[in-house]
Amino acid sequence: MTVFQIILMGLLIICAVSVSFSKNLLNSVLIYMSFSLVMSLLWICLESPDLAITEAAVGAGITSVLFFVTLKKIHAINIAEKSEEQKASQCPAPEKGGQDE
Amino acid sequence: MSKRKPAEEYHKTFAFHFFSWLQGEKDPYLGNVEMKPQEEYVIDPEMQLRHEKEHDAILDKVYDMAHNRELRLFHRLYQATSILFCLFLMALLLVTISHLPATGAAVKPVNNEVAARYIESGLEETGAVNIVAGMILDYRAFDTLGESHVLFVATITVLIMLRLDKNKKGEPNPLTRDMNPNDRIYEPKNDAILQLVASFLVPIIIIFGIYIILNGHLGPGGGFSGGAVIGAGLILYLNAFGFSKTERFFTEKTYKWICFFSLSFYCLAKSYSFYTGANHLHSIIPKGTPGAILSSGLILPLNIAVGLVVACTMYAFYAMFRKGGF
Amino acid sequence: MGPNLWINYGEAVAAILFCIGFTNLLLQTNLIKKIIGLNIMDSAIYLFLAEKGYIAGRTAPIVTDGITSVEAYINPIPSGLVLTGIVVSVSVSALMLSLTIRLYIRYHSLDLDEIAAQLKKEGR
Amino acid sequence: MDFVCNFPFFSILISLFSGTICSVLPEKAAKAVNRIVIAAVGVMSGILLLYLLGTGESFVYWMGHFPAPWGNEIRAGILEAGMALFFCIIMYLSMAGGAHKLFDEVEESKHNLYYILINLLLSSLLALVYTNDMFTAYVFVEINTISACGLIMIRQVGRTIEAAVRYMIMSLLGSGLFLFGLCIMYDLTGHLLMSNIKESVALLIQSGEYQIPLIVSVALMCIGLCIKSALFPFHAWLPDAYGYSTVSSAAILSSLVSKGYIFLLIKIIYRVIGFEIFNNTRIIDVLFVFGLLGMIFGSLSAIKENDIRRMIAYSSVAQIGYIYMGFGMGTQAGMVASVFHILSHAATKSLLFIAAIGLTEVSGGSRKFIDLTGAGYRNKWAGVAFTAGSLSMVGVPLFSGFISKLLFAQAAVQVEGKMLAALIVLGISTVLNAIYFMKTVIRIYATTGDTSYPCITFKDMKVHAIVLLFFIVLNIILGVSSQPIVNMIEQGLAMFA
Amino acid sequence: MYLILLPILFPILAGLCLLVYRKEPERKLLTAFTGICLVITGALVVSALTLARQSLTLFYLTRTLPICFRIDEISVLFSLLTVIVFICAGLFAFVYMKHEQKEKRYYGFYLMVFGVLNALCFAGNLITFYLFFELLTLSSLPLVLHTGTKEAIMAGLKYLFYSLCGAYASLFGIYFLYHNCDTLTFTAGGVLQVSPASPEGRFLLLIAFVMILGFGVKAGMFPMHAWLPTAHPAAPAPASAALSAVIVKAGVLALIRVIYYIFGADFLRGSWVQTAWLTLALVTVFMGSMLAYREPVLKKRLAYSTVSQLSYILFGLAVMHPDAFTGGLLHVLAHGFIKGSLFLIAGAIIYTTGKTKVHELRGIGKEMPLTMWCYTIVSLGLIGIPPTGGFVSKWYLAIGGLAGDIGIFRYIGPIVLLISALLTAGYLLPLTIQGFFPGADYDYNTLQKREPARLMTIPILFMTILSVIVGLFPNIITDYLTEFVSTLL
Repeated sequence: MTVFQIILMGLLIICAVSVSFSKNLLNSVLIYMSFSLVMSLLWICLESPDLAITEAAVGAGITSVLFFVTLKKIHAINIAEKSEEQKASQCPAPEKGGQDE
Repeated sequence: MSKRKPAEEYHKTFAFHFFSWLQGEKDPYLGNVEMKPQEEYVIDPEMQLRHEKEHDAILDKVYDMAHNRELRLFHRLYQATSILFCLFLMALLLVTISHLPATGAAVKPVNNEVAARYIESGLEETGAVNIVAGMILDYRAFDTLGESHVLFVATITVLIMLRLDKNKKGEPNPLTRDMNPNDRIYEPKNDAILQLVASFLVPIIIIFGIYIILNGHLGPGGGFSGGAVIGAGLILYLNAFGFSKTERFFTEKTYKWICFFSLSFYCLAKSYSFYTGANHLHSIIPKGTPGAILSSGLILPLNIAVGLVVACTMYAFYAMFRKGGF
Repeated sequence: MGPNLWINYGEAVAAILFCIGFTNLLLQTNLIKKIIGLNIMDSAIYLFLAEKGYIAGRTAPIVTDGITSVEAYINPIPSGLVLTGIVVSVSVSALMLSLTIRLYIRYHSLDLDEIAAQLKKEGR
Repeated sequence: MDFVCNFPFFSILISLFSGTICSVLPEKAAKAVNRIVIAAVGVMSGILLLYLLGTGESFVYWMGHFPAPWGNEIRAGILEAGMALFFCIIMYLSMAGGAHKLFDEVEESKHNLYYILINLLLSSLLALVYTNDMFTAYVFVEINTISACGLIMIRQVGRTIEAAVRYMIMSLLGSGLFLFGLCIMYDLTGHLLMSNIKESVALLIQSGEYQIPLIVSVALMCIGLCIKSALFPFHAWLPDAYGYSTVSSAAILSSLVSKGYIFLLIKIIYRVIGFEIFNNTRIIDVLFVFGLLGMIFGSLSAIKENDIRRMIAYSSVAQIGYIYMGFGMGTQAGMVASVFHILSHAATKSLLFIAAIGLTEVSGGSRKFIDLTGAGYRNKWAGVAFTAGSLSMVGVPLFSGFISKLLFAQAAVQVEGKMLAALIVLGISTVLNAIYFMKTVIRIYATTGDTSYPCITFKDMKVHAIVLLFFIVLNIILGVSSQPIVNMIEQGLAMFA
Repeated sequence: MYLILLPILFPILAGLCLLVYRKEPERKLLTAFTGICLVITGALVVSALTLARQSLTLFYLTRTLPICFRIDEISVLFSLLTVIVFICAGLFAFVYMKHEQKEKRYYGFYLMVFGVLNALCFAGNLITFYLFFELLTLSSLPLVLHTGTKEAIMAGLKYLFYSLCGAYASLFGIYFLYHNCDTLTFTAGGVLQVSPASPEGRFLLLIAFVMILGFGVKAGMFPMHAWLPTAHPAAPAPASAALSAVIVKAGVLALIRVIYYIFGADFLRGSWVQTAWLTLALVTVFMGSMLAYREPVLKKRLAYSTVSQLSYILFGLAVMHPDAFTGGLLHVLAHGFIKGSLFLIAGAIIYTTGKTKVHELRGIGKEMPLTMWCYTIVSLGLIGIPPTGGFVSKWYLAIGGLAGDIGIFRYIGPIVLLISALLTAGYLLPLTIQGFFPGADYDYNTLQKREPARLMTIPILFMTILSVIVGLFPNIITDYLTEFVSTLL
């Protein structure tokens, strides 16, 4: 049983370290999701099933969903902004045309 | 006596400064306080404009992180000191852990008469088969009361931050007008695969969640985990079928009233048991036969209340993050 | 150095995770990474606390077939406390994420120092 | 176990429950509920205080059917009841003082959310004051942090959100360290109840085992609470948080929220570790040195400040430095001086914040000193209140500031090693205080001649003026009849252990 | 029994209700009200001095620190001086303030300063004294700031910071005194039981020196005198008369109270503190006169002369010999009247001719003969010519200096006093000579008699006569002083 725990804890440390060095935000959120899954496995090895269910449902489930929604929202704002810039860059062109005539 | 020095050279000597200070004429702190009347300060617009431009230029130079030498140095210094502080903290913690009692050992200060009583008389005092559930909802109920209020405060703050309200005159709040209210533009319309899977998975998830809540006092799980599972089910349903479908049965009013009723029930039930406990009155809540669903006094209704609150909160979080409304 | 560092390997890993989370929270400039660091730090503390209650060779504190002797079960208190802690860390990370969204909408950047620079420039 | 003993439980429960109720009430009703709850809790704590002064010893109240180490319990003594009463008075006055500004600062529909946060902040403060269990203290510290962060960001201006983020990061670091220290303490003693921990700590000290983990756990708890109450090296978040939030939240934050954590630290010193044991750990000197540094650098950065509210925020960093210097002296008199300074700083700081808002209202809403010249004439009440507040901060006799400086000095003179350092730094920081407060007072009473800004008379801000009057009277009462209060504090601390 | 409180509370309340009063009442009503209040307060002070003998404890600030008032010989002397100077300066101000605006604010704070000064004289212990010492600084600040111009505010700020730093230095000392001696009430001969030789005593000697420097700021001693020359010209003339005649004397009263009533004279006798104090006093005497000698502006010149004359008194206190002590106290009275009338005369000159520099005042004696005659008599008094009060006090100072056991200062002291007396003549008399004998090229036809208003000349005349009476019949005061001085030394 302890060998299994040691493996899980090694996984935990790898996940934690890789989160801080990963460049892409999506990757770090995914790694964090796996971190909390491994954590709920660890709770089971430590003989506390209550914690396992709660960590799985609340930690892995809800927190990761909130992270994904935040990233989506930020991504959405980026796209909206780029589309506005394109609209802004297109519309002055016709005005210049107007002045030439 | 000494050769007369020219005036401006004399002004630089220490003696001049000392005597003018002595005279009370020139003050080291306030500069010279001579008696000339203050002439009127006239502001001409052109000079002011130049000031503005210079000011912005200086500001840009001062605050751009990349080239400013002191800021970069300060930044690197800050990083170095915090890394050192963290390493020192880690070393300190590891040393303390090496002195702590061994984990897994049966005889250590943690396993004292407090834990013994929970295990031995936990069943007949609280009626809950799951001793942990009995402990958090009966022995140390005040913590869990505080706990659900932590969740409630977090919901309030998220509502403050993300809820887009139309004030009385109808136009949105000037501060948050740049948050576009409807996110539906960026997501694929009724994605067929997701809807099929959701129509199959959502009922199972919700039944599983209800099972966890109801068996909170019998097996592992309880209000929090069951509520989170149901919340996850609702979020999956929302993702698959969009806000129009969920608004049929889950609007802001239902959220508000569910939270209100379950939290106030939770508060009143627990304060009843605190009051009767503190004044040594006999509380009329039956313990029921251990192992049956309707056993262990207040724990089942409390679990249901907490489950409802957590489910609505998780759904509200997702809806707020997604659309700033329900 | 005390005798049982290798026996308490669980708590040692928890301490290492705590420091990793602490460093992330302090040093990362990206707000999302800071929040992840915060969650790692909290999980590490709860692991540390749960390790206290674990007693080798005993099962979870659920009285299935009427045995209520102390030697059968592990110590229930830490798991009760960690249950409370997990919900605290969820609510705190939800709050921080909502703050991040509002900051991004207003300043279009997730980097706290950049936001501070914009604030200073706008403030003067 | 007569009826009065239920009052601590009732006050916590009412404020918690009113938080839930306000979520469904319309805005006007929520405001009424908020005011009624604060007044009721204040009256209850007053009656409890009188009852305790009568009996003269603290009592324990079970939260649930089970005795102490198994179930939770709260413990009420003279010091706790007095603190609760004082917190309610300050909160009521701050809410009334900032009410008229609430409309243009907070969105219409989010007012009842604001009142929910105030109610839950009050309940967490009361729980921090009364609780006798460490983990309950941690849970209510979390409620305190989140609702304080809510109070900062309710104004939803770019600056307040950034200030809220910084505040949350620092506070979460603090509570993380606090929880870690708590876990180590639990591991060593096996108890979460304060009095049981104290017995087992005493046993550990005699038997001499687990010495290093004990000191490390106490150190972690102290550092955690110092970070949360903005002691000197960790005060970076404070000026933004207090400077830009709404009026009443700035007053409440600066005077009550950081005091809740300091009161928890006093409990840890007295009830968890024991006063003598805490004295001969080296932590006392670290707190003393950080207190002294805070006093000087807080005032120095306040002098450099150009925005009046940020200046007051920096001056509260200096005042928190005073309190920690009191802890650092390690004598009973030092602790009494710190507790008295908690009361006098709370009264003066919220007076200064509300008066500062009165002044900025009259000078076109800008907070820069240049626009504030002559504001004292335009808004007479705010001018007089600000002068009274700054005189009290400077330590002019007849105000509460002088008494707390006198108590600090009396305590410092009895401690051999730290006497000179404490007194010299006390003098320097008082003079620095004098510089930037007197500069402001002379600034608001300087005549500029241009009357472009409107004058406010008593009629159009009646409530604001009455609140300022109450604060000045409270300050003078603390200053003139300080002796009964000091006796009460000594009696409270005696029965506190 | 509450009679002692009346002269304190009445002026402060009158001043407050003047300040709070909404609109600016017209001049006649305002001056009448202030005049009546001044006279009533004077009567109350005199009645308190004669009737109220036993001490009154108002309330207890902390367990062992009461706020209590008590009248003894020193407070009689100082409160009499305060009453006379404040009533004369008040009368003078009624005319002078026509040129200034915001008179209501001036009279309000003027009355409050009067009340605070009475409280200072009647204070029974060190904490009450420090309380009103601090309030004196704060309430006299608006008098300096009155004109509201840029340099008035700068002078006010400078005055405030010098006084606050001095007050905190003395507060620093009070902390230690409060710890060492059981009660801080003023008892003749000192309260301290510690012997100067013990380590504790050596530390307390340093504390005594810090307190001397702290209170010395108010008394214009050498290193901290810089605020006086800037504060006086910025303040309106009657305010600077009150400032230099009485408010600066608060520093002297403080030093007497601390050295003779708390530490006790024999604690400091012969110690390094006494020698340091003597050197500082003598340096200020000499330096004050030298600077006054070269000063063109009349009011600044008088300010420098205040600095040097005050150090005469401090020298008298530092010698710690009965004669020198009586000389010092006599000089307090004499200097109060003389400097008060000098500043009022300067105010009259500025009010009528508007000139502030000395070299502009050629032939002033012809234009304002009565005022300039008073000026001449009074400056003779300050120089120390026999019939006037200055001579008697300087005489006692010189004898005390010679008789005191202060090593080589027995000779340096009197010599420096003599030189400074000559310098005083050097900076006061040229105005008289220039005024009465303007020299040949002065055209007499453009001359017109510009005697200032009746209400201005009466206070000046009254104070001049008083300074002469103090010189002619000194033994009334000297026997009164000598019989209680023996208890102090």
